[in-house]
Amino acid sequence: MVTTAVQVGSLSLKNPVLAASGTFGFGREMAQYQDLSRLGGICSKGLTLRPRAGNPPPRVAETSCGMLNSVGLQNPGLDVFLRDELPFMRQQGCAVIVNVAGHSTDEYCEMCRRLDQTPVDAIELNLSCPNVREGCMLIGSDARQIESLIRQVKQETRKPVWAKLTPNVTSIGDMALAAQRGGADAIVLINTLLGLAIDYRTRRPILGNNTGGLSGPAIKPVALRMVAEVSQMVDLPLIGVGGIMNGQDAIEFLIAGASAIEIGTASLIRPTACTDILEEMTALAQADGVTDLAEYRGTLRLWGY
Amino acid sequence: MVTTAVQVGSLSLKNPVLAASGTFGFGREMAQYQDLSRLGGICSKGLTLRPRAGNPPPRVAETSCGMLNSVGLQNPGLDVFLRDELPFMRQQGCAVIVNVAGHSTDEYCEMCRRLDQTPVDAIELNLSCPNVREGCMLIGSDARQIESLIRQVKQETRKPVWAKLTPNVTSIGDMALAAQRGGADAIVLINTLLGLAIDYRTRRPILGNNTGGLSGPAIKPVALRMVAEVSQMVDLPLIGVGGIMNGQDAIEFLIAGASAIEIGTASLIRPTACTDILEEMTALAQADGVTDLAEYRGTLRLWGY
Amino acid sequence: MTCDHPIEHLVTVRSSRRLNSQTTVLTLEAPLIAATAAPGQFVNLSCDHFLRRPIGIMAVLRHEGLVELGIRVVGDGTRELAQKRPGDQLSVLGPLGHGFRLEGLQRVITVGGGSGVFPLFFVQQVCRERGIDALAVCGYRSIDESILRDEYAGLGCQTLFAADAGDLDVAGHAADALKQLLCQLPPVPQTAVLTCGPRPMMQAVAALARDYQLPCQVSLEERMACGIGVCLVCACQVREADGATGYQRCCVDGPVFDAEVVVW
Amino acid sequence: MTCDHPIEHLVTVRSSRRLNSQTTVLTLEAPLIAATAAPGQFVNLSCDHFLRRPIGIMAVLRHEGLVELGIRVVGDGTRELAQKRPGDQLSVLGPLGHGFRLEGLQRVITVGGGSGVFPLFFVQQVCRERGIDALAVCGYRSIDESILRDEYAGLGCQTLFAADAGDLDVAGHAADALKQLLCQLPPVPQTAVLTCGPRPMMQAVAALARDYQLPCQVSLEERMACGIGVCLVCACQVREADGATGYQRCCVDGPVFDAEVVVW
Ligand SMILES: Cc1cc2nc3c(=O)[nH]c(=O)nc-3n(C[C@H](O)[C@H](O)[C@H](O)COP(=O)(O)OP(=O)(O)OC[C@H]3O[C@@H](n4cnc5c(N)ncnc54)[C@H](O)[C@@H]3O)c2cc1C
Ligand SMILES: Cc1cc2nc3c(=O)[nH]c(=O)nc-3n(C[C@H](O)[C@H](O)[C@H](O)COP(=O)(O)OP(=O)(O)OC[C@H]3O[C@@H](n4cnc5c(N)ncnc54)[C@H](O)[C@@H]3O)c2cc1C
Ligand SMILES: Cc1cc2nc3c(=O)[nH]c(=O)nc-3n(C[C@H](O)[C@H](O)[C@H](O)COP(=O)(O)O)c2cc1C
Ligand SMILES: Cc1cc2nc3c(=O)[nH]c(=O)nc-3n(C[C@H](O)[C@H](O)[C@H](O)COP(=O)(O)O)c2cc1C
Ligand code: FES
Ligand code: FES
Repeated sequence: MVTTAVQVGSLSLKNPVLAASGTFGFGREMAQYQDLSRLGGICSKGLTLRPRAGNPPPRVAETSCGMLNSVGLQNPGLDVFLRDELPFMRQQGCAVIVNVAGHSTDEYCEMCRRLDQTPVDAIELNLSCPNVREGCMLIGSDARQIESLIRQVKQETRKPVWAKLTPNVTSIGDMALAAQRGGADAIVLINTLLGLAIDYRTRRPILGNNTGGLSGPAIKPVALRMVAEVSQMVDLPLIGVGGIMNGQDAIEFLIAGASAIEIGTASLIRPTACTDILEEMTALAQADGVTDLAEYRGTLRLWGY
Repeated sequence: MVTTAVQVGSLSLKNPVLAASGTFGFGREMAQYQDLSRLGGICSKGLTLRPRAGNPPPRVAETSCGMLNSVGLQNPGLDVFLRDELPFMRQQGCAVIVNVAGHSTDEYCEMCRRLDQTPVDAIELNLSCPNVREGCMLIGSDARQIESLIRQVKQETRKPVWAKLTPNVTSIGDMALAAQRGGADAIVLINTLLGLAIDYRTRRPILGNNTGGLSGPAIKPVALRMVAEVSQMVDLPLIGVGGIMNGQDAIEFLIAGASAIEIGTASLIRPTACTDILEEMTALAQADGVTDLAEYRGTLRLWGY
Repeated sequence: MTCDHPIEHLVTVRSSRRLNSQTTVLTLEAPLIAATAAPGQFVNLSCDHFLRRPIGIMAVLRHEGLVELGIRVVGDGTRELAQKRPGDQLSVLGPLGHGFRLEGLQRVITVGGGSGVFPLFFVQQVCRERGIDALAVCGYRSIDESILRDEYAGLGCQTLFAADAGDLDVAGHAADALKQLLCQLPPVPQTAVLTCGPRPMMQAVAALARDYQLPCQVSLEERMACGIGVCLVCACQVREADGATGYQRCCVDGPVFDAEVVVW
Repeated sequence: MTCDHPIEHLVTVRSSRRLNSQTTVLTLEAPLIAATAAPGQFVNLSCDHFLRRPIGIMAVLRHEGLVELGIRVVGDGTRELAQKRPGDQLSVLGPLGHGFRLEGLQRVITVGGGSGVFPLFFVQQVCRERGIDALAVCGYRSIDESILRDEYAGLGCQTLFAADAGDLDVAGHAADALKQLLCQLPPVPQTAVLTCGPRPMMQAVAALARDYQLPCQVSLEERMACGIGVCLVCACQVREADGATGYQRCCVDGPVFDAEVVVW
């Protein structure tokens, strides 16, 4: 038997596998196909204070070993979420992480204040959505804004606050340090890379929003590098995301320094990806003689050091 | 018949297909397998003032739809290049672009001064190598340094100076604007994305240098986005690179705003990639009723504008 | 809530039948899908590319546990699928989506254009099983591009074939043929028009149905990823109850929508 | 200088022969490669993964235009290659690299470890063709993992099989067997030791050859991309003429190097 429980700061997870935001809805559809209580947790679709219609279609473009999406934070708004979705999520027997995005510091603060009163386990601040013009990625590309946003948000809630960072920056380490200074409880790496796909016949972008966020195995090397880089710079727990398709990928992120991992695009190709990957992780650990998944964390031995 | 000649600033190329730096050597090996006079030009392997041994092996890691390399600018140094390689390159009947990398502004300047006296067609400033500690990508991540470096280099040579930028930045547009202000004659987008691959059994990075540069189709959406983004911001000719594997990919870069394109990793999978891709481009143009490849340039029609 | 409802099926290709240079019917051994699929639903098929490919269900042979799919080659993914050979295996998600609503209908007119005739054939099959009177209109560019004509003719109901090129029953689009049909057709209560095909054709069909005060259901296409409602990439613009427009998911809220709510 | 020397070949698999659970010999129809390949050279094979896979040439049947490759499954790429069936096609670059130098040799001792016995078999084949006296040492973990024993035995020369497990001629590594052989072997001028296998084994073989003052050539392995010398990723550390160490390209400067220059 392999022990799977992990800690992300003060939050105990029964295992390190979380469903990433935006690729699992609010768990309702996925619950038809697998027992969600087997997961470590679910990150909700990104929420905004008010409902958002999202971007015009098409919203997806296939790329080599990946995809671009330009959903643009379509969501029913925080109120409807709290009323219609959270009770269901809460019943599934795994941790509930709420992914929030705001236009402004005020909006982030208001959402966190309201979430403080709810039975969610953690708040994942989306500082990284490449598909909306305002807030989000702009804030997430500026160390000072990251620090100040998190500091203010932390005044509003005692829930663990996770900062989900964008890879579209010159120095991910600087952003992570800023999040640490601001008081984040964990850092989630990475959101999507900003990309473009063109229909060469029509000479139009394939996506209705022109650009979109690149996800899937194509970005795994970038994500893994950022996790390893940040793990050498900050003392916070890290959550690794980006192109994880199987148990081996997931373990690589633990080795690079992640305490937990999130599965995004893989769930779109295979609805049971999260539970499958957890099984693969424990099988690999067993074959490796590793009795506790947490043992992998941060065991990467760099060359020449 | 499709007209293939293009202009990159003052430089006339017989067609828009260039061999990218680092994946074509100095053309010697490739000349065995194809007629290099069919190419628009060849970018030399990245050169430094003095010979460089490069990084310890392994220097390559396969990734999903791409690869990481950590060659680290192994090269014989400028002198040996000028003596042993340039004459051969010059004889091939296509443009010769010399890719140069320096530790410091002084080194870049000295190399450009010396190249000014040689029959090379253009100098490609490598401001973007992720595999060496000093200079290069550090300079290329800072708009002020880019501007000042190019301004100084331009004092040393009348050759066209191309700035090859790194994608590992928050705003590629700002870097391109800096290059324009400095006086660059063209902008080359993009070099590799910094990434990491881990051998999950040994818990070691696969690359001897730990991290490496991600290239290949995995990065095409990022490269295409950067070309389109920069083409809206600067007036300089752009050269598109990143994941081009076939004629359709190449034409997408022209549509996004590139005047010419470079083929990198594709040449490693298929030695004749450059000439094959040129043929595919003209065949597609013919099927499209396009009589001049230059007609594609910058014809991307964004949505909602 | 925590049932293990199997959604992913590893299925074997039973046979492959080429209809013309662009179209192939694949028969899959997929008993669970055959047992539960409803007309208008689709499956999401694995191929060598990163994303799955959504393909409507053309027919099921419930007793044999077989599912038929009509595939029109438009790019690399469909080319690869059309080249599958007996014995090949592929991963299939399905049945997916919200199909045509046949409950309470006494008569159905299916109006298909191009590869839209595939999923509507399944409607015809089910109408026969349920004793619903069904007529069919099929439109093509030309007789050369026409598909499933024998199959539709074999249904034994009134069937009109239209071709833009003028080389079939009616010269013109499927909507032109529908108009001709509606002119001569005695009205029957609880008649509905169900349509699938190119968007402009469906829009014309919906307008015509409206003129004749017939309810109309349309099957929309949108680029998809998951096919199961979790990623929100397959947004279709619809008019909500309150008159405002919003996005619904083509994959689970559709692909079949009431023509009335579609924002064309 | 602008010849169109064909380097990429689309070849068909003629046959596939499984040697044991981990090893397969693939026979490819590749007349141009068969015609020109020299022992120690390799080919770079396409597979479903992004990069090609370098595999040494095990033998050629020049008249039939066939090339044999011995493949040991260590990961996904070699697994896929080992599963190729007759009629399958693959893209092959080759013949590549700088093989063993046999010119002027009167006697050759090949020392192979594990899958290193594959490319050395080609050396034996060519020695026979050229009338060079050749002996062979093959080392394995155990008799179960041993490969090509019949083929080597069939060469008709003195052949020693070693196994760590002690269940073959000599108990121990290939280097132990080589030592035994060298002890009893009357010296012949122009004798060379050619070795291929795990690095520590080759290092031991090279040390032994040095002790016996025999020139030694070793075949190195390094991760590769192009295989043709343009990308510099396959760096091997060697001692240059001036005594300094530097990198050479495994793919074109090697894979065979004089043991003397190798920095172990
Ligand atoms: C609900 C539904 C039912 C469908 N039923 C059928 C059917 O029965 N028979 C049939 O031949 N085709 C059907 N299609 C269309 C079919 O999905 C596309 O033709 C196919 O995805 C194209 O893939 P490709 O790789 O050949 O083309 P490419 O253009 O290379 O595909 C690139 C990407 O765009 C997507 N894409 C391209 N065209 C479409 C499209 N029209 N709709 C959705 N995604 C698209 C692909 O899935 C892929 O992700 C249906 C589509 C939907 C949404
Ligand atoms: C010149 C040369 C000759 C070779 N000859 C043979 C032979 O005759 N028979 C044989 O079975 N094997 C041979 N090999 C080793 C063979 O290339 C590797 O076993 C194979 O590339 C592994 O691929 P994989 O996908 O199965 O493994 P993975 O580990 O999944 O491969 C991942 C990546 O690492 C590379 N890689 C992994 N191991 C090696 C290795 N040992 N050498 C080089 N690259 C590696 C792969 O090519 C790929 O790029 C040779 C290697 C070289 C360099
Ligand atoms: C369709 C889609 C929607 C997404 N929506 C969100 C979101 O609402 N909030 C967020 O923080 N990340 C969102 N993401 C990013 C993912 O959570 C994840 O960070 C990213 O896709 C990289 O991981 P992956 O390669 O495993 O998908 C979305 C990704 C996809 C593909
Ligand atoms: C093995 C290798 C070596 C490279 N060496 C250089 C170099 O010396 N100088 C440089 O500017 N770019 C170098 N590059 C980057 C390429 O020129 C190109 O910008 C990048 O690989 C993206 O294009 P691609 O996806 O077509 O390969 C190298 C790339 C590879 C794969
Ligand atoms: S395709 Fe994912 S929600 Fe419809
Ligand atoms: S593999 Fe490219 S130089 Fe050797």
